[in-house]
Amino acid sequence: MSRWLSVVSLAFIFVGSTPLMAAEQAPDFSLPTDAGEVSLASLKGKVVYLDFWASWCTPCRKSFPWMDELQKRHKDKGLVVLAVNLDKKAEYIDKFLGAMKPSFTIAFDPEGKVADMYKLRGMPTSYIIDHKGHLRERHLGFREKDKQVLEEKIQKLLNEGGL
Amino acid sequence: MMLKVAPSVIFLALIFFLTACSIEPVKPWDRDLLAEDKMQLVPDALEETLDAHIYFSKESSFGGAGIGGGGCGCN
Amino acid sequence: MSQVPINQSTELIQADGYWVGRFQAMASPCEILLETEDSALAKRLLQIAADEAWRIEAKFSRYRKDNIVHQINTSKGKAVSVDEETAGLLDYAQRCCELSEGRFDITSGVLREVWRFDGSDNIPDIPQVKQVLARVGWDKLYWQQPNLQLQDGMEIDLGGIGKEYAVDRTVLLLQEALQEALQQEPDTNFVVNFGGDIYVTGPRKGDEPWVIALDDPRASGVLSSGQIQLRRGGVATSGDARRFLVKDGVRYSHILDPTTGWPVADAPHSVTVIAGNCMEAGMLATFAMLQGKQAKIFLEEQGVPFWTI
Amino acid sequence: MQLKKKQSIRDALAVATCTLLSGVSQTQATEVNDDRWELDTAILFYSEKDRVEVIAPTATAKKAIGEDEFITLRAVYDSLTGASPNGASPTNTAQTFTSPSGESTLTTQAGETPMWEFRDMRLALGVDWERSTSRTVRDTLSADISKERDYFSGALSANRNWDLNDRLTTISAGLGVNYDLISPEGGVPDAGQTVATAKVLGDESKTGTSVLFGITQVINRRTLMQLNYMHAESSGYLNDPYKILSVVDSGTGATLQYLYEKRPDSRSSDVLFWKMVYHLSEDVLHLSYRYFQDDWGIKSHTVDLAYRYELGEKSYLRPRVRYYTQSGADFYNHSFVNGSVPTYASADSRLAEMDSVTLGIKYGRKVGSDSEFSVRLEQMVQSGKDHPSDAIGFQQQLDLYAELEATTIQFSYSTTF
Repeated sequence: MSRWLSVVSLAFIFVGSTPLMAAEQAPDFSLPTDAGEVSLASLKGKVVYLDFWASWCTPCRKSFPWMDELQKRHKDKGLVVLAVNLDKKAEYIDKFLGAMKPSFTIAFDPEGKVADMYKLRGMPTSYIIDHKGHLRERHLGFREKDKQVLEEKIQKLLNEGGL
Repeated sequence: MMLKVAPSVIFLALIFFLTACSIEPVKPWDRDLLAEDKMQLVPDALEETLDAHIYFSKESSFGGAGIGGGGCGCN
Repeated sequence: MSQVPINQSTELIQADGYWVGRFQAMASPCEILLETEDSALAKRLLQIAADEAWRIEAKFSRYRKDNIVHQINTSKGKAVSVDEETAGLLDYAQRCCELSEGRFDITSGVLREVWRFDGSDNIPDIPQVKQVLARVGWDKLYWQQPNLQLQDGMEIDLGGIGKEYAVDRTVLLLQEALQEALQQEPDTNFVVNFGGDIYVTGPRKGDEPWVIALDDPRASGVLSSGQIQLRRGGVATSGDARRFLVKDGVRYSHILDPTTGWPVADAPHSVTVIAGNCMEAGMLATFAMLQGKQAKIFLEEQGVPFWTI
Repeated sequence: MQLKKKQSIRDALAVATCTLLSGVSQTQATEVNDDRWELDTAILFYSEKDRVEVIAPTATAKKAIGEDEFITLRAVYDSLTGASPNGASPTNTAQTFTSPSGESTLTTQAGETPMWEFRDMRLALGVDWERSTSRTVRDTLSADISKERDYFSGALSANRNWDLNDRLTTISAGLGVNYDLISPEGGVPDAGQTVATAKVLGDESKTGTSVLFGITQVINRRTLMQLNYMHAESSGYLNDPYKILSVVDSGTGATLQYLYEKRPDSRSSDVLFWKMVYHLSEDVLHLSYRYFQDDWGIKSHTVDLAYRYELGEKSYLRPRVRYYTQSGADFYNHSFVNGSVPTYASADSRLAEMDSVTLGIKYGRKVGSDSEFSVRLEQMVQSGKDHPSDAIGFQQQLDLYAELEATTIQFSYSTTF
């Protein structure tokens, strides 16, 4: 009558189609942040929302409050929001951030080396990387309706990592 | 009529396509300067509108920069 | 939820390495399990939990006459401006309605006017159901924060979300209080259990799972021996084996499909789901019930641990 | 619930639950859209030496009305006073004209350019609705009306921009139509007829259509270039009802009579427009060239060069030079010889061969975080053939093209609120 299924056996039921090949490893990098270097390799085991932004890009700015919420909401479940800034001059970033204290990590890539590695085609572009370090989603632009879609995809990967 | 236009057209086409040959793909993160207000094709739309109105009322030529805008009895 | 005045008393007892706090709310026995030596802390957390449960019961019970739900249900077609918390729940209810393609609907409560699940053979006739169904459906109301406008005769009932919401809210409050008390990320884990709707914040010391006996009086004995071993997550049950109708040998479950006004055919007696948190678990269990025969397939596809009766 | 959708329900629920429990509702979050107004205001003083004076306050307000959707409202009010040439040639005697409305007479001294004196005002209103239908397509719909005492103009236009090539190239296509109604006090005179005896007709109208194709290309990190082609057709009453012309004696050059001007009732124009914006280290250069030609025989070249020189963080200076040159319309002359007045004839100096030079300077300064103040001063000089070779008799001693000198002062203030 009743059934008791283990988490492990159920994890395989997830075969949600993703635009990126599930086997593609996210290129590793190491970038400076205000609190020292951060590398993608060090975030293995976490789901990473990797966002590329610049202070002069309007939709990037619009995504900031949302990324802040996202980080706060899913921190306990193992999400790391890593926003890579691509401004060439530090003064613009400071001006933009001002009094804002985002709850997520901001890394600096003024020469766009990591952006190049990830073959960005527009701004903002974000990638969702699963707990195994695989690139699972790429998303270009940021519009209001993207919020829910992105968050659901993130949630899905968080679920994959176990309850 | 096309023959009459020819010198100017050729001149413009030359400028455009010669520079077009030197197009460098600008990476998305290198478009900071292009994003500045002062780099817009029309940095001050109000001034552009007022100027278009003045010159329309004093000269025989009009248009080119864009479409739209109302007429007036000034010409 | 009960019409009986809320019994606002709590009791705290020490068990094997943890404290158990108990009180009564939302017509259910409620408890919190806290792994701490600090009895003052345990007492304080119990009070927070009980206060939150009582607050939510008072605010969203459809049996009271002094709350927002009553105000909405007696608005006679006029718009009602609601507070942010209610707005959040309405948004949530709207989303659940979308996700279930109209099968989960907080306006479906008025169907009870013709469906009385008392074990008898009182099956309503088709015109009766049709008449009531005219006052059912999220698509018939207007919702734009902060204004909710129902058509005259419509009602909402947050009972299908309330208890699970209370569990998850309580967990948040307790975590905050713990963080404040311990001045750091709390490594003290606990369990909130409001009448079988459960949230476990993390494993016991030594990475041991919490063992929760599912003492569900509704479950006709089968689950009473059931035990859940859980390290983290939410558990919720949907269903009630005692509420049904039987006529001409057909058993009508109490799960009504608001898109038809009739009981869902071949629904399980009860569905229990484990998910990320209690609301998620509760909603998945409810959605599964609404799937009728497809309940198990639905839950398998969702990739969550579950059991059905 | 269809089977395919089922897998995502759990994730969707988790997100909804998370949103609910974090206390920020979804509807609230969508309202975070910036709903402030961007306001641009300006007052323009335009003054021609011995001629027209214009004061034009103007305002434009833009606001987001949805995501990637904007509405812009525009208003210009013009107040005009002064005099403008009526088209008649100067002669060696005083000339007397009855004003178009027939209310007053005007006397022009010998050797002077005859003018009408007038006072008018104009109100122009416009609205733009701009919307992105996708990440790479942007549409703009515009409507404009303009009203003077004796003139009404209404225009509609639609424009679409496509971003291509990772947004390095934008192509645009636009279509515009307009309808103008000319209704001078006392009616429109019959074109080409003798001023003294011309029939007076009712209101007259003209219509126009224009299409534009453009390409904008990012050349490199510092350079942006645009090339547009526009074709415009107009038809109907294309005359200026107030412009007259002098019919002169073939021997002496003395004025024998005045006729109302008569232009063809259609006009077809082609325009090529090229613009470049170049970013130096801080400064920005704007350079444009326009070639215009129509089937009236007018060809023109316009070069406009502006250099924005940054004065530190907050302010800039922008000198500008504009050069314009046009050939005359086939049917233009300063005056026409008696007995050989062609079917189409006009002595409107704006249809004459001429050059125009504008020199200007603008100063702009940021005020606070999102406001800017600017002032610009420009001087325009228009000159044509004042002693044309076909001048007859004493006309050879007269100035047959009245030079125009105009000064523009504009104060602007932009802010967000």
